Amino acid sequence: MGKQTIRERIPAFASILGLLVLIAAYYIVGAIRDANVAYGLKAVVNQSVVVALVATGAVFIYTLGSFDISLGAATGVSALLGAMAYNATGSLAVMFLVCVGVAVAIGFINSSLASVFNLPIFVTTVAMMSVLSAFMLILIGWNGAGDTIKVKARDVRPLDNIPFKVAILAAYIALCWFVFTLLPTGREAKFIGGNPVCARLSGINEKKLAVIASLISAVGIGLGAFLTIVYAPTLNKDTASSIGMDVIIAIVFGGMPVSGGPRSRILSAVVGAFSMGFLSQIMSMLNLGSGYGQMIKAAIFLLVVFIALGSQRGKLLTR
Amino acid sequence: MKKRPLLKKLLLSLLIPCAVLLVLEAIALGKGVRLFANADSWKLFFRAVANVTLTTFALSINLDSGRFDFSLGAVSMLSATVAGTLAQQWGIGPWPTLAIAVAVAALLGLIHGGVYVLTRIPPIIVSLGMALFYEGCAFAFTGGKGVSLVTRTDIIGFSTIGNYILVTAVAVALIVLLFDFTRFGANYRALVSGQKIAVETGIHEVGNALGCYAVSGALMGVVGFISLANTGSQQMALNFGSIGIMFTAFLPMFIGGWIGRYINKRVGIMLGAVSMALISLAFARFDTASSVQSIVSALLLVLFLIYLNNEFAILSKFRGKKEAES
Amino acid sequence: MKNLKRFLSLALCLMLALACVPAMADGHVKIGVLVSDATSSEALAFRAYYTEYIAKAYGVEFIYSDELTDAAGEKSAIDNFIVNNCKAVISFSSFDRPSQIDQCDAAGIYYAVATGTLSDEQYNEYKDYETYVGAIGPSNQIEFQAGYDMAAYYIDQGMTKFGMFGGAVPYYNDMHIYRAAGMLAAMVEKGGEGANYKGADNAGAIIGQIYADGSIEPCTIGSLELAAYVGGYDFNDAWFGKLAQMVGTEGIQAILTVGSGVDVLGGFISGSGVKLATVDSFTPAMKEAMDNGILDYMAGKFAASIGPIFAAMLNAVNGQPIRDGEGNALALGQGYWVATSAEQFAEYSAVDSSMTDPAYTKEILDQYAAAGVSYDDFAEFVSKYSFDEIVALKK
Amino acid sequence: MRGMDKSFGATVALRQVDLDVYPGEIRGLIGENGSGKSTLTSIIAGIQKADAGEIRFHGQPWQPASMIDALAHGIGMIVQETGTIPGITVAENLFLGESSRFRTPLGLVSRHAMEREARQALDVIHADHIQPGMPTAMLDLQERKLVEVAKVMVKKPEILVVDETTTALSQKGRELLYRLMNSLKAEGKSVIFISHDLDEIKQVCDTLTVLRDGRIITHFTRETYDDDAIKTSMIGREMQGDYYRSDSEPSWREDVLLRAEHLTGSGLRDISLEVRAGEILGVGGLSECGMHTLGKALFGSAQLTGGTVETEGKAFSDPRQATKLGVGYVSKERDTESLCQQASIRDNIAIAGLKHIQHKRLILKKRETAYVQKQVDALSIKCRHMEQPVSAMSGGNKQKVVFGKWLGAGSRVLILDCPTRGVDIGVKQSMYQLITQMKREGKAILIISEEMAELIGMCDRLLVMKDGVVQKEFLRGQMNEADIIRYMI
Repeated sequence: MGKQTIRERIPAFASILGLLVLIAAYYIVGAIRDANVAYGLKAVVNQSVVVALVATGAVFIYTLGSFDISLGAATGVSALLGAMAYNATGSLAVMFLVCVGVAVAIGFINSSLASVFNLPIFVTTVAMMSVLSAFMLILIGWNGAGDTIKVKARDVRPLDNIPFKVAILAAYIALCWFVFTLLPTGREAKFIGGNPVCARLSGINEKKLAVIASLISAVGIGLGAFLTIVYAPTLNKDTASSIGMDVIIAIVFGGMPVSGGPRSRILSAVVGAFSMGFLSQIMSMLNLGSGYGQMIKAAIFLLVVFIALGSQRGKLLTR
Repeated sequence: MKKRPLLKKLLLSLLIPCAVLLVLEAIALGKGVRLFANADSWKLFFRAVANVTLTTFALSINLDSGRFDFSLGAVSMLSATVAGTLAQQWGIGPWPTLAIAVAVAALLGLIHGGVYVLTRIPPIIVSLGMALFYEGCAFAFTGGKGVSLVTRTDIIGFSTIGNYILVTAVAVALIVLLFDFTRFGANYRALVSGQKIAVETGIHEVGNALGCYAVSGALMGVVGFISLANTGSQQMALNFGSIGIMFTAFLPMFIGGWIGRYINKRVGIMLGAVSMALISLAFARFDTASSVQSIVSALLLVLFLIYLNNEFAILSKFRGKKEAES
Repeated sequence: MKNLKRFLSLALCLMLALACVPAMADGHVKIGVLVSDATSSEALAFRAYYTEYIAKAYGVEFIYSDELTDAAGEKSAIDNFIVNNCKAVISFSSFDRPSQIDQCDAAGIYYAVATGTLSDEQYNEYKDYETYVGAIGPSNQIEFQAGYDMAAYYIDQGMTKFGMFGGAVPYYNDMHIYRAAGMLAAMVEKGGEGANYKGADNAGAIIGQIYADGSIEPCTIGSLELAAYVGGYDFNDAWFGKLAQMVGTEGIQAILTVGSGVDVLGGFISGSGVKLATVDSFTPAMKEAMDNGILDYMAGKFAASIGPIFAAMLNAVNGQPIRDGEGNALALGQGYWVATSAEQFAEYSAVDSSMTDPAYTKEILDQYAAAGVSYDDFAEFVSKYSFDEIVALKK
Repeated sequence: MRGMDKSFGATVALRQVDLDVYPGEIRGLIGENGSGKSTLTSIIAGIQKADAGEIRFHGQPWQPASMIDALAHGIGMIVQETGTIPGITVAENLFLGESSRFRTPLGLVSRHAMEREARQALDVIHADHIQPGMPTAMLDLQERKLVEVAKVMVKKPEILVVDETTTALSQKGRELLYRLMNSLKAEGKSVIFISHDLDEIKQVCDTLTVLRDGRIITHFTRETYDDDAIKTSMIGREMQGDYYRSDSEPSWREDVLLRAEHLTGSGLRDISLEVRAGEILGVGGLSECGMHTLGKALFGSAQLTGGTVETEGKAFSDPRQATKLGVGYVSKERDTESLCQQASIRDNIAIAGLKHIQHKRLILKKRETAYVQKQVDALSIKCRHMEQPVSAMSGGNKQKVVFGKWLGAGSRVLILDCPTRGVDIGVKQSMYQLITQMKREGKAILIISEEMAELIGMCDRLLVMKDGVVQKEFLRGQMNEADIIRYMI
């Protein structure tokens, strides 16, 4: 039996090549604009790590062929409750546990609602997003300290360093990679994403996987929430609100099909998150106006996706 | 589909809006508030009907074909921005401005469709890119200032109950005609449920998809104009700030799908929108806080979906009980 | 190898795009600007003053952040400024000011607050930081006063029935809460014997009550009546409906707004005869609204009001910081221009919108962006912010 | 038709094909899967375009832009897969892509006129019971096929192409189609008929063309029909060994591996059955008799209102438990229900056997490769490597992958719904051998099939179903086609 040819393997690396091109562009723009590129690398890590965490977990959900748009709001609620827990107890460990625990609880509600009542996950998460966003405002009201919930910056500063964040990210990716590659879960998830009917007729328990996927992704959300507090300990109603969309973009940027299935990869999320980090650094160095900046960002996004998805032009339009 | 008598079909289709009305009136009675207190209430109601109906059409046209569209809000914003700016510069009245908004929005839809057709990137991703792009365009077009027409009484004067009814009626009529009684519509419906077969038979899918994006865009142009004429201003949004409008269309879309079993689906969507408009009116009349609004809307969406996805089980339980009793 | 070709073409595209980037490595000063609002007319007027007047006049480059929504965004934006080798950061964003100051201090770049002020506690902590230049702008007291003045203006005319738009009050925004509290305080004070808002009859209690509720409740305040209230920025049908309802409220005479009044209410006010008062800026759109009687009262920050903080920043960057006798950073207040007639508005906006001759020109600023300017000189300069004083200064 | 070439990427589907079809002829096309039959006919019918070569129709160059275009000019095709769209009405399907014909002066499409003409079209093929205004989704598969037939026939084509249509039709439907084909022939028109069923093709066609690997191998005329010669030319070598089972006596072991009692619901009415180790139980009937539902029900994946299924004394009610207990199910809808098309051979085979691959709960690539390789070798699945997506494989090879999935998982009970549907003769034979082999190993096998010969050739026992009820049980040796058909209809 033969091996895969290089040509057949290229799609798997397209997104990594995309990341490399962006890094190259980053250095070139940096040189032209006389920027502090070394500091910029740190900034990229700091800014991408939360999205990378949440997106890596979300890969499980996307692999199943479903879609979660409440990730940002879930991160926000977890972070707010984590911060309130810290303020009540003064313990970082409690804060960590509350962040992860709240995220897991939300994930559990999400997935069990969807699986007990056979709801389409996407629409469930749309509803969840509005509930969670509203809940964030209510929490801030309860907290009763103006428009923010604060943790003392100096209390979390010891954790606000790159090695710690990278270690958390690496550990979580390793966990996800382990589950995705070395346990049946990943295979089964990819199969469900590829053909749910066939998966069911092959004895795969879809509902169980939907719950597992939500829970694993919830751990990512919890870690993301924890690092959000560590990075910026003053939280408000919009904390982490952009993460929901960032995650979709990161996953697509990372070369994973949004429809999930067999071509799903854990590393897509990290590659995508860091690609976005570099892109936003480049955009900030170019110092274009908000409007033009966003137009160019959108164009580059579409271009990169176009390239990363390769030449799958069928006779039919993609759906 | 069992043949049901026309009357029964009609009653079933009106079931949801009437039930919503009854429940809300009951709550209103309890609170000592009248739902339709004055002209403003009616205006709010019909504006909401118009907005939600058109937005839901715009969403469902492409969603039924498996094409998710996050850019609806951005299209509405950008078209209203362009039309409003031109109205300001040229001093034209509401109807020409509406026409410009519709034309611009249709063009934006067409461009969106064109990018999708050319690149073959999955539609949901294209729509994300286009949403960002159009938000950026609107911002760059006005230098971020948005549009202010508050002094243009002629354009603000467009916001009347009569015009809302007119716009809704015309849009529903056109959409029903277009999708149920033309060649485009016949091809569209064929493509929705049998993409491969339809294409192999020789139906031009690319053209149809472009048409759908253009129509969907045009509808959002109307929505954009209605909101521009209502407040006299168009605010800018960046970083996906515009996508929220899409979420308002889900519940009416599902309700429309359910009612569509008994009458024309597109009329069903309008009745779904009527139900939503009643809820919006109630929120305004009861002075409901926005976080409560979000939670109530989300719960309604989830509850309706739970019913929809477990209808068989729920109904059979219900029937089983009945049979047991009798 | 189609994919590889495509990559090469992408790389090529990027290079071409980069070739279009003007090589701006001539060593000019770069200043980062943090903004949490990129679209309001006030924010745009400020931005135009910096990027179209100051940047050209002084040969500096302003790098604006995206529209920030949280403290994490502020931190990332400052990181980006550091990457860009900015010498200074001017902040219009207030999610977490202490952390902004700490971050800039750690990176050794100057930091100034352009709107609002630090709390006393915060000021005490940071006033002797070398990199902390200071804050110039309306303090919460000035915001409170702006609201108070607005309400008092109508009550003094004999009006009794009001509506109120609370903007970001439900999001616990300080600035809007203080303005709203000011309005209520004026009503309490002028509402006759025993007038109170939900039992609160002094500024502190009113502010506390709003923070506790996250909202404001329509009620009678002595002889006056707050007949309707709308808050938030929902932009949905129900919200627009509430706004329309408020304008349509029987017998309502004036609607007091903490901001964005014309944008959110203009369409409904048109032709209703209800007076509209707001806090905004001197833009053509507002002028038109004023000319057409839609807007009746406007308190506005003039675009060039952020000139002095730039001058102070420039001094710091040039190694001649303005400090008080104890070496403390600036903490100066600055209020609003209030226009209550179309003529007045025309006069203000003519000065304010000028990009060749703004309120604070380079000539004026140069007097204070120089070596040896004392804290007191500078404070006196900033305190003369009223329109007439500035016109006098220009002469 | 001269020098036709067509390739899809690296796969060459047609090489230098020359073919003549004469008026008044019913021409059979036969060949293994992937031999190029469907490609050839789809080019003729305008679904795709050839890379090279020329077609002449009545002496004129033939280059239809689409299926409608081809149909309008005299060549119509009834496709192998479902050719109707469920979401629109029968009338709309009949005039798919041509709604502009019914345009009123206002530019709108008149539904009334369309439905009137549809009625006439349906009458032509005597499909009186189908209403033009009905949503197509309400029709069963056979009725939908008839709608397709009507769609083509209403255009009075000069050449009718029938691509494996009969698999979806009952005997009655088939006869209707044969009648139409013969009447075309009588009018001096031509038919190109594709089928896997050698008996059918021999009965229907005047001449027979064999394709293999995209080439025309040979032609037969009615006089020279010879099963062995045709089969040999199709697979390119002599068939060796038996086609079906060689023994003619029923046999099984004592232990019952699958027992179903009183299955009711989804069209089944109180069905009980048992399958013993080493037994091949056949279930036959018309396509709508409920036997396909029965297959699903026995795997726990049908919505039932009553009844139980158990294997070796352990009851189960969903596919997950079934799989765990060693029951495997091969669906009739191979592409949509048995395989994940974009996934690789590796993934498709390994998915049901992950617990066998697990080593200390981990899935190690090496063990997985060995596991998959074993099945690939045992079933001689043709592929370049196991990372190949199954979507690019031929029907027979795909079916082998499905078999590999269940065999690898160690299933002791196999429910095979139409296991050789759309599979060519060469592979079919090896599958029959494989099934016989499994019988010998003591597995319990249930074959649901619409092919009578297959059932008679393979089964120890045969249940004939009609309207959701088992009508009659036959034992091996007592089965004959005429009797069976009597109970089916």
